[in-house]
Amino acid sequence: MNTFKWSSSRVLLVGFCGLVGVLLMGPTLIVVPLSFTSEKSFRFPPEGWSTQWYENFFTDPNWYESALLSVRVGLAVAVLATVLGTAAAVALSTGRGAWRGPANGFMLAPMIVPGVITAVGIYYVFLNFGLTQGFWGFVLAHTVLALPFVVVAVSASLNGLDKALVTAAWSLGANRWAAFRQITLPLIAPGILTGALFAFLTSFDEAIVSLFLSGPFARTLPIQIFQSVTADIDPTIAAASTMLLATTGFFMVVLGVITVSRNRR
Amino acid sequence: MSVSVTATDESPDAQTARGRPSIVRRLSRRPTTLLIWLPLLLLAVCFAYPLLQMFRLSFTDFVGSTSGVFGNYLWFLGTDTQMTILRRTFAVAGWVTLMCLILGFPYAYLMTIVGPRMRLLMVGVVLLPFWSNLVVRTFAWVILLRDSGPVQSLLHAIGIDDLRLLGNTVGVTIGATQVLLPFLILPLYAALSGIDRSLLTAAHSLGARPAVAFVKVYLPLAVPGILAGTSIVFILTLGFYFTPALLGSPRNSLVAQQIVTQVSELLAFGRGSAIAFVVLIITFVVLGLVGLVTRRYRRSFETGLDL
Amino acid sequence: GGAGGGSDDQQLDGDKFVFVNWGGQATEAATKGWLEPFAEETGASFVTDSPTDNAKIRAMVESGQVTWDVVDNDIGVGMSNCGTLFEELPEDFDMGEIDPQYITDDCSVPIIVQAVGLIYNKDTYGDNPPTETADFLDTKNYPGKRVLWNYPTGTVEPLLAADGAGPEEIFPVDWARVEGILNGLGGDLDLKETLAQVSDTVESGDFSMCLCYLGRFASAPEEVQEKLGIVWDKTYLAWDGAYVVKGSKNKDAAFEFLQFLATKKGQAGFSKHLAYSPTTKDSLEGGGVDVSEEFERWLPDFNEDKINVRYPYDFAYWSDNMDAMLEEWNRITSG
Amino acid sequence: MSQHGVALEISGLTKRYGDVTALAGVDLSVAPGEFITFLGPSGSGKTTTLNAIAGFIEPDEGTIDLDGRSITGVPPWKRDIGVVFQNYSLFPHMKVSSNVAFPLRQRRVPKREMAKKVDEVLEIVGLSHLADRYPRQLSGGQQQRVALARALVFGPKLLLLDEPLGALDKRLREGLQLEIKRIHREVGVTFVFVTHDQDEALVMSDRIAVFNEGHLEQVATSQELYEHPETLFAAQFLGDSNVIHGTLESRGDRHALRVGDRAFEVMDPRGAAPGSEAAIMIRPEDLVVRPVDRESPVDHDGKTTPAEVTEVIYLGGRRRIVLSALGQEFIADEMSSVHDHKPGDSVVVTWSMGQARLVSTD
Amino acid sequence: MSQHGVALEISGLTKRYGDVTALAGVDLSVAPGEFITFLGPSGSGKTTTLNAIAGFIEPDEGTIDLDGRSITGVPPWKRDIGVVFQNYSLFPHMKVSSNVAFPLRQRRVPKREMAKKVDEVLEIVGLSHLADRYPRQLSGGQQQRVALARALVFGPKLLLLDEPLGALDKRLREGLQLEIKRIHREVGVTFVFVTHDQDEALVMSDRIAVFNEGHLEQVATSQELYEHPETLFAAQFLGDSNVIHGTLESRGDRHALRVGDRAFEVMDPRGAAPGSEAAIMIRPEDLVVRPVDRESPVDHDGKTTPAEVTEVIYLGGRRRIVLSALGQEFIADEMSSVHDHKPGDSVVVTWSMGQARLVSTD
Ligand SMILES: Nc1ncnc2c1ncn2[C@@H]1O[C@H](COP(=O)(O)OP(=O)(O)OP(=O)(O)O)[C@@H](O)[C@H]1O
Ligand SMILES: Nc1ncnc2c1ncn2[C@@H]1O[C@H](COP(=O)(O)OP(=O)(O)OP(=O)(O)O)[C@@H](O)[C@H]1O
Ligand SMILES: [Mg+2]
Ligand SMILES: [Mg+2]
Repeated sequence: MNTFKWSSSRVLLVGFCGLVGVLLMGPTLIVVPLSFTSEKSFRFPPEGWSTQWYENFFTDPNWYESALLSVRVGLAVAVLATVLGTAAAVALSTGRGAWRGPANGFMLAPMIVPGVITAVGIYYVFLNFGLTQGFWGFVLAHTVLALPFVVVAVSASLNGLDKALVTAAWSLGANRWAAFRQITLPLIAPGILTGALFAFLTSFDEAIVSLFLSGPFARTLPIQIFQSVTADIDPTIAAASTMLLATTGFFMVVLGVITVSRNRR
Repeated sequence: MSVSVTATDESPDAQTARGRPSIVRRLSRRPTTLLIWLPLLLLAVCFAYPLLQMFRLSFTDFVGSTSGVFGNYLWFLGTDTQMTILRRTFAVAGWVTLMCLILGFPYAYLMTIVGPRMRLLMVGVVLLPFWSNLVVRTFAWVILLRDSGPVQSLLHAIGIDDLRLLGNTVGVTIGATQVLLPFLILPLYAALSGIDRSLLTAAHSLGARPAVAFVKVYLPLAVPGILAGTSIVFILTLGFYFTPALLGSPRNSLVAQQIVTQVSELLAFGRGSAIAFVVLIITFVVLGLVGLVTRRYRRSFETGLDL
Repeated sequence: GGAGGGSDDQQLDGDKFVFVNWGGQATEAATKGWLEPFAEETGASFVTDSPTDNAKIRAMVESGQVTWDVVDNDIGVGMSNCGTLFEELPEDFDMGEIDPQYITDDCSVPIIVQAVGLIYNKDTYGDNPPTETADFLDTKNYPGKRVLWNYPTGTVEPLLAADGAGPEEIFPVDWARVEGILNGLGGDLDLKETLAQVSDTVESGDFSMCLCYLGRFASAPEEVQEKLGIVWDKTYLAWDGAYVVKGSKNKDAAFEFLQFLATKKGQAGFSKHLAYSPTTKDSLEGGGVDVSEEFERWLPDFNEDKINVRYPYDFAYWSDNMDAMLEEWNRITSG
Repeated sequence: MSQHGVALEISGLTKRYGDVTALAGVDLSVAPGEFITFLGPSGSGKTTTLNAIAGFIEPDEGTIDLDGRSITGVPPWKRDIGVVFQNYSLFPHMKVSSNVAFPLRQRRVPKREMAKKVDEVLEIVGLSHLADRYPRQLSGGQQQRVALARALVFGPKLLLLDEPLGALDKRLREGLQLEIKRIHREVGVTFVFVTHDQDEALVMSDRIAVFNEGHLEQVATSQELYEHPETLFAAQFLGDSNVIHGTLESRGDRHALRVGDRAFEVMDPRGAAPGSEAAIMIRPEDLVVRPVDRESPVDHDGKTTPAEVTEVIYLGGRRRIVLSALGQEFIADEMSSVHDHKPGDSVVVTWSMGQARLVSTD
Repeated sequence: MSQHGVALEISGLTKRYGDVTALAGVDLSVAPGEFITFLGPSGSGKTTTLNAIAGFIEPDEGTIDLDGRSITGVPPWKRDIGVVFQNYSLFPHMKVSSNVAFPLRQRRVPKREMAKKVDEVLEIVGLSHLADRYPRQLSGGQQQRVALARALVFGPKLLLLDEPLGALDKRLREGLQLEIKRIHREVGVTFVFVTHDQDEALVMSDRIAVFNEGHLEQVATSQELYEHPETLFAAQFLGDSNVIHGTLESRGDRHALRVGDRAFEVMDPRGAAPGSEAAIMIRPEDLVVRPVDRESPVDHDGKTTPAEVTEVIYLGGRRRIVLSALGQEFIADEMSSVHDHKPGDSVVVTWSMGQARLVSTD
């Protein structure tokens, strides 16, 4: 229903949005060519090409160990945050009573409180708990930050879920647990999966809390990158982030395929 | 088919259930409610407790000549430098929010009117930045914006010299805008797609030109979505550390940098906490105001959106 | 850990300690020049971290979660926290080979003597390069962006020197004057959080002048070095100390390493990788520490003739006033 | 698939939600194998009653007996009552066969028997060929039949259907009404069917229970309800009607409703006291409309009032005449158009006393 | 508020969406002040036609003339055609008064005049007391009337209504049908009304345009359409019907439809060629059902077939008898139950030749 003299303004709009798209993607994608530079510089465009920075990534323990730690933490956070977040979302959606509003707000608070504030607080407390510079410190802190995303994703799924389906299952002889397992869980699985992915990415990308929690024996990839950025010209970051891009892209595509194939039937 | 109603088998259990106090009974009827406790516990220990500790520290931990219960707050509010930083932070947050809105609104709007395939592509573009690391993306701006970088070369080519893009709030605004744009576009898109576009058609049929219909009908309905998106961006900017740290300069520092400096360089937990709580309070005030405005605005009509 | 004291080969086998300094090239140089030889000799292993962060150290010590063992630190901070944040050296520690002028406190082994001078970009100034330190403040005749390290020690002194203060007039620091200098430079000045960033920005050509530690530029590529000019006129000299963090869990290895650094042999390696001078007696120019020829340009020891005024490092003053100085510096720079 | 339904006995059922009283003491007996319809306006408590029977909500007061045994406190999954929901509530992630097998799996019915039963019930609803489809690949009517099959497969003695045809378009709806009646005949289960569509209630039910504001107005067969409604509400809710309000007057065994200066004779006051407010209700097809200029014929037991035609609407096969009389609106339906009325015509409206029903107005 | 509607002239209107032909050459003339209804199944092109008239879409071919002037290429905001949308499309952020004032504001009507006009039109739709409410504070019916007021206030010569009652429940709907008719009479504007509900079309229209797959099947008054449908589609879409398919046979001026070994007489072949496929259509109320055991009466111009009763449904006032005959299903509606038919009874079905309409089947 948009004919008439729209077309010129429409062209303008599309053009403008194209520029916004470039602005969004440019800084993300610029690291790809930079990662193949032959010089120890971030000159753009690069003058020669090599794969030395990828080599460096896999031979320098600072890089690959931090990457490994980030993956391990990310996976643990994905599991922990998904389980806890799903539990919370289920409780929030099935519960009755005045406690739900505040509880929901509290669950989402880590998303709202400015990162640096959470970071300082967690740092101070974790220092006393002996949780800095260690796997579990990262896992706990990141889980706190990832929890809201899982709660939001799973809650959205639960809200979209027709409650009558559960009631129907009851009427057909399924008790609470059976109905949850056979009806609710499969139907909110995409939400849970999305939540898990968000949790993993949140942890994998987290820097401000990690900045405080990191130490010589436990440094996550973003912190390794930050230190590298502030300490040295080292195109290894470009290599690292190119691989990051590829890995995340792979996960996204897998998730996409899963959802599409789910929807198809 | 052998089943029949087994009321008799069930009644003892049901009877005891009825006899129990109501809270226990309620829980037993909604056992899923119990699931909230573990996540709540984690948040209490690893989130609320740290914040409380900071709150305590802001009243008890002092460095230098500061003292008195409110010493840290008085110091923060009474130091010119700190107030300059606070004002600057708000200015930057305001700019970033404005930039995000200017860039994000047309984008989100376009998303609501293109076909599903194109929309998927546009969502992909918005989400792409999340695939790479925040620090890397911010650093990419250093590469792009520095004097020897491509953007400056471009500017030189068209005759603009001496425009400093790095080490000041311009750089921070550019970087933060790009980083935060998705946080505006996504909720705004959700809100905009909830607006019934047939209202525009209705307005046309009533004699409104497209531009008038857009301004008089569409924009007012988009206000809650705009408020939701912009308040998120504004609040996130207040807490940004890496972007100003990499693209800005200590001479143009924002509160987040100042908090880190206080805590991490001067080990002034009390002062850092005091700054943090002032920011936190401002955050809540902003959220509260936005919520209030939205609610009042929306009380008159329902669009089905949610903040 | 192993038993203390002796220096038998391989006796530290299995001990792993953490060494911390300012990061980047410095960490690389320390790794190649100090840590690897030491590890080879003793069998200890090490991990590096950066940058040195005294707040973190204090947090570690106060919380009892000490993960850093040896830190390359600012003497001013180290001295004032000797015995509280840093372990005192053992009774039998041998400082015999160290030049006594560098010894400051009971906790550290002095290391890496560094000079702060004026560096400029030859491309920017062409035929009319700055010739004295004061030119740093002369934005009219010498336009271009200036960069400084965002840390008071080693920055305040050269700034005041450029403003015409003699070596004796520096302390106690006149913060109003410093603030005035900074404001005078206005938008032409930027501060960087790490030394690496400082040298990077100068090397990349983004900044045209810098009052900064010279040593770092020696390892830049040939063609970059050629573009940089040095004004020695008023030169500030400083050095660091290697400290053992209080409550270190690897004290044996840590002190063993400090002892290693207190020898000519031990310190010699670093200067091969970064243009900083050792603190051991008469080491350069045939004294046991070899410096490559490219480095000579950047070391004060080889440029004595060009230095008009020396500004020494007043560690006692810094040590006494560190917290206040940091606060003041933060106040005037963050505005 | 042949089993026999059980009797349902509801007494004193009450349910409150805060201030709202959703059910205010509902009493109802349903005979085994009966097809009873709950009819009533939106919010009148039909779903609430159904939910109480199915066990989805706990009533505040009252008892529900199934086959003579109380089912109070029995959780829904142990009640063995089949439920068909308005939007079917098919499990979207399961094929038709799995949906239908679901209740059997909960009951741990052996594989082979399960397959047999699923086949049987799909046969009955005529969907054997679609067993491998997912719900969203089916049309609305087919989904509805799957829901029916799923609710029947485990042999419930009672089947509850909450507006199962509400979402369908008119044509499909009419087809499925007959289909559900057929299945009811075939399986012999007691059906409780909810609707707010009067035509649907008329077409389908053995008996109709008319709900109003949480209580039952009348429970009766379609014909009883249409011809002898007990209350004004029941009269107006089922079918179109003309209602004349007035005050009851009795003289011996002759009764009349006084409206202003006129009195309309009625036959049976049904125990209403003289002087009480009442109304007479006449169905549109029972009104006879004649031109006024003709000489009035003799109506021995009839009543008459002058009126003016305001509108004549052709309804295909019949003609609806909208009239203005006694200060209100009347409607009369004519099958064949003996007289050609036009808006503005003055006419005389007549009815026979036997077709003017007295109903209580409170 | 008194203005007169204008003539609408559509010819050859065609619209394609990719492969789908939404409109395939629609020709239609609407007289000034007429109330014409577009009736047709979902997807038959009603909305598309309306959108073309309103200017929301551009037709691929054909012209639309309003009052003798072509409106091709005129953007919707300059057409001065009022539109009432199915979901009303009221502006949720404006009060009722602002909604109604909107089109006047676009036309820069002076403040005072604007207020007067808004008051007037709100008066007509009976909503003066709700001018300060927001749309969501209104009931569906009230919202509908606001939409009507908004579309009328600027004095359009043509009002388009796209299923404005589609979302309402039956009772409200019936009330509003009469309301819209009243307003139509009052304002005298030409109304084009879209519905897929046959009863609604019957009740409201001067004429009905029956849409089918993008073309018009028939345009006629309700009665013409019901009694003399030209096509099987029109016959079946409007009202219930019994259809017997067969082949046309003619002997002189006597015509009959042959079905297997039987032939049913028909009156007028309407130009259909002997030997062509055709069908006769009889309305349910025109079928007479009698017990078979009675001796068959003489039917001079009638036709008869034996049948079996499969179902008797009480519909309040009338009784629908579902029959099985000639291998298909028949329905007969009886007003008064002379005979008491029961499922399984053998009966004879009779109709008069004048009521058996021959319709084309292609
Ligand atoms: N969970 C609830 N909380 C509060 N009130 C409720 C709840 N469920 C139902 N009610 C109220 O109880 C009354 C009866 O509702 P019920 O759903 O039984 O009506 P219904 O007859 O099924 O109507 P409909 O035809 O609209 O489905 C209504 O007034 C409704 O608002
Ligand atoms: N924008 C479009 N793109 C593609 N096809 C369309 C579009 N709009 C309508 N159609 C098709 O055109 C045909 C006619 O649609 P139209 O909306 O006019 O039907 P309708 O008679 O109004 O039906 P309904 O009663 O469902 O509203 C349908 O087959 C429809 O699928
Ligand atoms: Mg209901
Ligand atoms: Mg339509």
